[in-house]
Amino acid sequence: MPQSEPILRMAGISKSFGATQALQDVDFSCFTGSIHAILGENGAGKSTLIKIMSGVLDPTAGELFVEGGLVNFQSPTQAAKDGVVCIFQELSLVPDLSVADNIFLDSPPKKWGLIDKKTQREQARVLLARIKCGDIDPRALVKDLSLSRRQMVEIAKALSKKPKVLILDEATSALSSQDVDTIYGLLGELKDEGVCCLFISHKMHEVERLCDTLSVFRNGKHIETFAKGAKSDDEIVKLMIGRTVDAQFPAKPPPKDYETRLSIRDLKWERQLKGVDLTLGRGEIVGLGGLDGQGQKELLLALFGVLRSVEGEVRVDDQIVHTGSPAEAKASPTNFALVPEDRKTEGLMLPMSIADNLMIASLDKISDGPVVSPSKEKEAVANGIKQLEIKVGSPHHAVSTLSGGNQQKVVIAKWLCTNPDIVLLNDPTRGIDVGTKQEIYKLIRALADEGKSILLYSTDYDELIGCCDRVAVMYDGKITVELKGDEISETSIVSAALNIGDTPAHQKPGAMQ
Amino acid sequence: MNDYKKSLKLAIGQNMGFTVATVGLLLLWLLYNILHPGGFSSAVLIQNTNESVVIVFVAIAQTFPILLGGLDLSVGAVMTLANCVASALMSGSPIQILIGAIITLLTGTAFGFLNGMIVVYGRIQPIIATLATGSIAIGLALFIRPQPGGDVDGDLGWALTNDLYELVYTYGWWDADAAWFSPFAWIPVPLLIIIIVGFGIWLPFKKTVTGRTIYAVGSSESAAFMSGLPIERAKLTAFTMAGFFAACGGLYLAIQTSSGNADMTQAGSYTLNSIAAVVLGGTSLFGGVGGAIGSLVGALLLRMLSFYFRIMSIDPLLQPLIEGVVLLVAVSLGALRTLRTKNRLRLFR
Amino acid sequence: PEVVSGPGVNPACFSPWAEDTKYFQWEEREGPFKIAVVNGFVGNGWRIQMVKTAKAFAEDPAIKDKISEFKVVSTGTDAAVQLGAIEDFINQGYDAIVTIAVSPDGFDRVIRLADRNDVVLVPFDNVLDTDKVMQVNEDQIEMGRMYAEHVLAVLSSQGKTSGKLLEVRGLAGNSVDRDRSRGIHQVLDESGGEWEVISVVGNWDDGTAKKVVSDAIAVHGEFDGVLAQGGTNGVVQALLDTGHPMVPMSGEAENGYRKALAKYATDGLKGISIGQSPGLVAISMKAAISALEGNVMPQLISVPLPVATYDELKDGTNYWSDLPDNFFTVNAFPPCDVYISGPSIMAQTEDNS
Amino acid sequence: MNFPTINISSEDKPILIASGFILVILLIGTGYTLATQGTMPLLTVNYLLQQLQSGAFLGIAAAGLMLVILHGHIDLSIPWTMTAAAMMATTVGGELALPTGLAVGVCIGLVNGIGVGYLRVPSMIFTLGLDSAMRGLMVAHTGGYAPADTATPFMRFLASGKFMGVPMSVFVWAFVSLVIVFLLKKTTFGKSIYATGNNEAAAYLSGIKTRRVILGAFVVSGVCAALAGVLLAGYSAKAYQGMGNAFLLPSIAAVVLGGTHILGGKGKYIGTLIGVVLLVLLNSVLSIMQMPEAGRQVIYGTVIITMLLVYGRGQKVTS
Ligand SMILES: Nc1ncnc2c1ncn2[C@@H]1O[C@H](COP(=O)(O)OP(=O)(O)OP(=O)(O)O)[C@@H](O)[C@H]1O
Ligand SMILES: Nc1ncnc2c1ncn2[C@@H]1O[C@H](COP(=O)(O)OP(=O)(O)OP(=O)(O)O)[C@@H](O)[C@H]1O
Ligand SMILES: [Mg+2]
Ligand SMILES: [Mg+2]
Repeated sequence: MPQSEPILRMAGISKSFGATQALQDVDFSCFTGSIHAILGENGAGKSTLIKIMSGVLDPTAGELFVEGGLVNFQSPTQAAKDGVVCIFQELSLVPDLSVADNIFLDSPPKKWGLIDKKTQREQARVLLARIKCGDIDPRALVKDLSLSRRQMVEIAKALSKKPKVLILDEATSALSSQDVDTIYGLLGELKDEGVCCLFISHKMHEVERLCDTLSVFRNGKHIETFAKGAKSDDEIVKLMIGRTVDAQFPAKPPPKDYETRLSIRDLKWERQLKGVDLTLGRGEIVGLGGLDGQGQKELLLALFGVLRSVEGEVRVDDQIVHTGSPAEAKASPTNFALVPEDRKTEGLMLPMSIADNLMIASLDKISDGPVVSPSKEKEAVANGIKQLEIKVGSPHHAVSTLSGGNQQKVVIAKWLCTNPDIVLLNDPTRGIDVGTKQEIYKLIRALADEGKSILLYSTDYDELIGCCDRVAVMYDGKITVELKGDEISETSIVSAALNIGDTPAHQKPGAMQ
Repeated sequence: MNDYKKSLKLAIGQNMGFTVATVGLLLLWLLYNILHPGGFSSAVLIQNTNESVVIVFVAIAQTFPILLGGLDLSVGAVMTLANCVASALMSGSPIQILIGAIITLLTGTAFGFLNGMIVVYGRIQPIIATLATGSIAIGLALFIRPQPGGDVDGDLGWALTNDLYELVYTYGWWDADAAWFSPFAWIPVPLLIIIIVGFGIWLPFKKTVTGRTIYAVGSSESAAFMSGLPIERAKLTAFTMAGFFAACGGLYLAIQTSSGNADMTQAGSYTLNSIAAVVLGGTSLFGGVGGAIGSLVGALLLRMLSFYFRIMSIDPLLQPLIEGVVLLVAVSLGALRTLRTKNRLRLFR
Repeated sequence: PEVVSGPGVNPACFSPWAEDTKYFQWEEREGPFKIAVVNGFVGNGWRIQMVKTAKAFAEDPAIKDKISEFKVVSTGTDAAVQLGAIEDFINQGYDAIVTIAVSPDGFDRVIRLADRNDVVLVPFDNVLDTDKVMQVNEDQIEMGRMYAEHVLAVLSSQGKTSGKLLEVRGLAGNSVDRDRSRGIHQVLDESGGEWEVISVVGNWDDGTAKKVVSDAIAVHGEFDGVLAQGGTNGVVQALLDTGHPMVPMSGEAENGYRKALAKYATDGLKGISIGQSPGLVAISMKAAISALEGNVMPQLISVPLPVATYDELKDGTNYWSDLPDNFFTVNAFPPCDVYISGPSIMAQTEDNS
Repeated sequence: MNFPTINISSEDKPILIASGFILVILLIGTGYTLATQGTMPLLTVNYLLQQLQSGAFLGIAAAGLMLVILHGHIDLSIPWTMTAAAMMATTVGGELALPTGLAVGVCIGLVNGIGVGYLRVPSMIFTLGLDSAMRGLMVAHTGGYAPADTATPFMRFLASGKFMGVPMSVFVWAFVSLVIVFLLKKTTFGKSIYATGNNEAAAYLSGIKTRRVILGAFVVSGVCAALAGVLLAGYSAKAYQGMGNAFLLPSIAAVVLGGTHILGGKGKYIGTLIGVVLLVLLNSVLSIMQMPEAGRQVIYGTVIITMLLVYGRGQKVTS
């Protein structure tokens, strides 16, 4: 480790939200020309830490030094002036403004005191080209971009501020692997230029590939900082969650032939689905892989009745079904459940109580006719909380008071209350810590063992490899390759995702023209 | 060239509501002039613009809070308050009149600023805060003008509500019959006022960071905050601007009618019409999308409707019904897009 | 128009407001004429009846031949729109425009325009504070005076020369409300009696009037008389429902109020009914045509107040016990040859449109 | 009535403060009458019952509106829903009067619900359009058919009659209140309303038929407004154009003063109830004090702002 003056130093920083102590007496330093990972469970205080660094939050106590000087940031803009720039976990892009507007949102190039749109556009083009996103039109509206493109814009926006300390808070969670590679390259360049990158991620392999220094946080405390390679993965995980995790993934049953429950034939929708064929067996876990935006999400939404004018045939238990809405999809005969992509906007009613959120999909099960039965409700809520071991003070607290991982558990539990047959999971472990992830994997396997069928979309290869009985890889709105048993490996998934022809697996006929 | 075309296509695609409204307005206006016995004349244009100035200003005023994702239910009342203030002050020497006009505009602006303060520092939802302050504005207007009246300088009223010829002629700035002047002499003064005040302030304003922040806040307040934008300043400015433009409307109404009238129903209908105009002009009630020029078009569209009752023979007792149904249909046209949305999740915002 | 000296044509119908009322004369021109009625707000019964009266009168054989085009528009409460509509009709070459102004002020521009284009502009009902146009109205101050005179007369016949009166006012800020109230208070002041007057605002609206009158009774106890200028059905209902004794009162000319007067007069509801007539529009149209024909016209035309007291009511003549409450009874003006009675306009069955 | 026991949470704060304010208004009014007449009529049962009676119309309209506001929507068609229901009720007359009025409410609610829920036109603008369309329809109706406008005896009984000394309209209001409380607290419809109001996308993805829930809320609002209109006609003994105009802004204000969040998702019915009582008393006391319209408007606005400021300012957006 370079032992010069740290570019950024925190001394005795504490932060509390009401009763919650998010950070407690944290000392932390980072140095120029380094990529520094910050690790920790959900709710460990990572985001809070960097919000304080970047002027979003005021610390309750403690001091912050940048390049040796004491600073007191009142806003992200001030922090950016001193070279501390953050890419936040929740995107900070304005959907209705153009890409160029967003990149230069708070400090646009000006002419005669007014924003100079033309210069702004050209500068945006240059920046986008630098991160190999020349295909993004600076005039396009951000809301018209896919999530991964938006994250790239977010990165361009950060770069436009010429950062000395660049903070990425799970900024790669939604990126496609191609873009991730670009970012890795970029971070390498920045490191060589002497920029300090702080990198928060729950994906261990990213951390391993990129970072040179690691800091672990737990329960709002800074536990330890060490150089890469100084500790084994198991040791790191132990530091993070305070206990050892034996096997991350539950054991898979041996490959076998499953009785088909769901079969999809030639499913088409707009330009995103171009004829998907897929089957799903009783008790089977099928993974959906591929680069981001190849139609995986649309496939799940189409099955769940969210998309309109879907063509093709969907059979459940050999019966042709048509789901016109989630209400129909969750009812028999389909009995679908969908854990959506974004729990905050699509999964939860944040200000409402945990109990209400748990019950909202299964109101018919706790009511007599239109009238809710309080006793049934109480029982069902208790069951749901117990089944997923959700850590709640009281089921009547607002769900927004829970940590991210527990919120995600509420979303899953909500659907388990409906007793579904087919569970559609859209990246259920995004932004979730190792410990919780492990619980969710166990749960998924347990559900499969109960005879439920599971379709799991994930951006994490490890997850597909570790969890699934079969992996279907999508490319350009079609399933191009299906991998089974031992065929499921990182190389096979990646090459299938990139649609490189030399996969050993079952090439679907007609998949490549 | 190709890039220019692409830009245009993008701009149209990104402003569909505005484009449709503008094309619709142009068609309706052409047809109106064809049907009108005195169509395509300066007199008709003067009449059309005169009738529209106030609602245009009030609609522009309403645009700012709506872009912010809020709503200002006090614009009509502030317009009325300004109207009453102007009716009390706008007479005497030119200097006195000028000072009167400035005080009028300041009153509205200050009231808008007050709205902004309540919204920003009181953290009360704009819709309900302005519902209450609207009441206060009407109360103050009634204090100033318990009965309609006042005498605003008549020459001023005449000069500003006619074409340039009359303006120049009334004040004798130069020879109104001069040959060089005749190509411009027909231009209605109210049209110029709308263009100069409306566009002159709006277009530059949109290009300031504060202006852009208003859009950003309407689109995603948390993103705006995270990006370090001056949110509070933007909110204060938006409501202050609303007050200012509402006052412009009130001032013009005072000039146009040479009087002030603290009419509560009229204030209410201006407020509601302003919202309708903003929406017709392609601005989203959720904020972040649209603009004052759209509101101008929307306000003109709204007025256009009543123009037609005067050139066509329609049973007078059916006119209100037709007016209501046309408004209903017009706002439901946006639903066509909804029905074409293939991903239902996109419907929720 | 030219200002000329009187007397004007047909003074029985177009009677000048006062002795010093000016007279106007327009150049005579060939008929038939294009006439427009520019109404303001339309969402109340009176306005609807007015619009129907205008339509019916335009079809009246007496003037039908004199009208080549006739249009009625309602502009809502927005002054700018009403001014715009008038200006539009001027631009369209109409000969005369009859209007109910939404505000007593602010018509300077259209008056100038009308003069330039030789268009006859006739405001009525809500008249303008100007003497530059020919206008038609009933005398609102006089109406207020008669309200109060009647109530005081009944009270004094009962031996009361002082006491507690309830005044139910109309829409705040409206000149009609102001004038009627002024008339009422003039008389009360002149009477020399000790009158304690409680004023409540009923907005000329039955529901509001009933509520505020009930409140006033609950708070102030009994009144000796009620001086209402609208919403009179609500006032009567309030008296009935609170068990307040029937006292002399004043009010408008809706059929419902006259029915109540006829029914409860013996219980003490010795009321007077004077109304602003929707038929004013007919007289205004007639005046406009007369002016266009080159006749000398008074600047301000006073239409006689259609008074009926409780003892003058006759079923089928000046009220109709079997017809709805909301229409306005008084509409016939014999000196003007205008005979459009309330029932014939408002109680017609749907076929003579 | 089975209202929940009050334990002080952020949701209950507005309710307590508003209740306190009601006392203040009564005290001020009593102070005034004591000073001017030496009596205290405001504290008599008679006066208070009378306020409840005339408050019932506002109360019923506000009760329905609350369901719409819980969705973050608004119903601006209340004035002409009231008027149209009342006018149609008296036109039809007889035993069918009340059902006709309510049917008008259902129809208007359905149209609003389809426009807002299914076509997804912003409620602010759709209900405004329907309001003017209804006004137009009533103008055409009056102009074309000269409808009967006298309230039927049953309407009059419901609005002005008394049972055991208590005005019937108070019972009607209480009944409506019970129904609304039941709907909100005990039924799946109620839970769906809060869920949809908080996050429609999440509710939709949870299999709730959010469009129908929205439709339902608008229908309830329409029916409540219609009932209020029919009662108001019974109270004034007749139906007339524009009779609902005075009810729109107060009903919005009452709902919000009662602590319901204007953006939806949060609020208790009892708050609305108290909000209505507050506004009715405020109006009555101002009227008793013969406050001129100008002062009345200023006081009205100031009271709303002050109370909302006292309720505690909303959350600042930080993330
Ligand atoms: N605005 C807030 N109000 C109240 N509590 C908060 C707030 N923000 C964070 N917290 C709490 O502070 C703690 C730390 O949260 P933080 O967001 O820093 O966790 P994190 O390490 O970033 O977790 P994750 O990996 O899920 O992003 C958590 O218990 C969280 O619930
Ligand atoms: N959640 C929604 N929000 C808005 N519009 C929708 C929604 N779902 C469907 N629609 C639209 O409503 C129309 C009817 O769609 P669809 O056939 O899916 O519903 P439905 O089955 O008739 O409704 P329901 O299930 O409520 O009876 C379609 O035009 C569709 O675009
Ligand atoms: Mg975090
Ligand atoms: Mg269906």
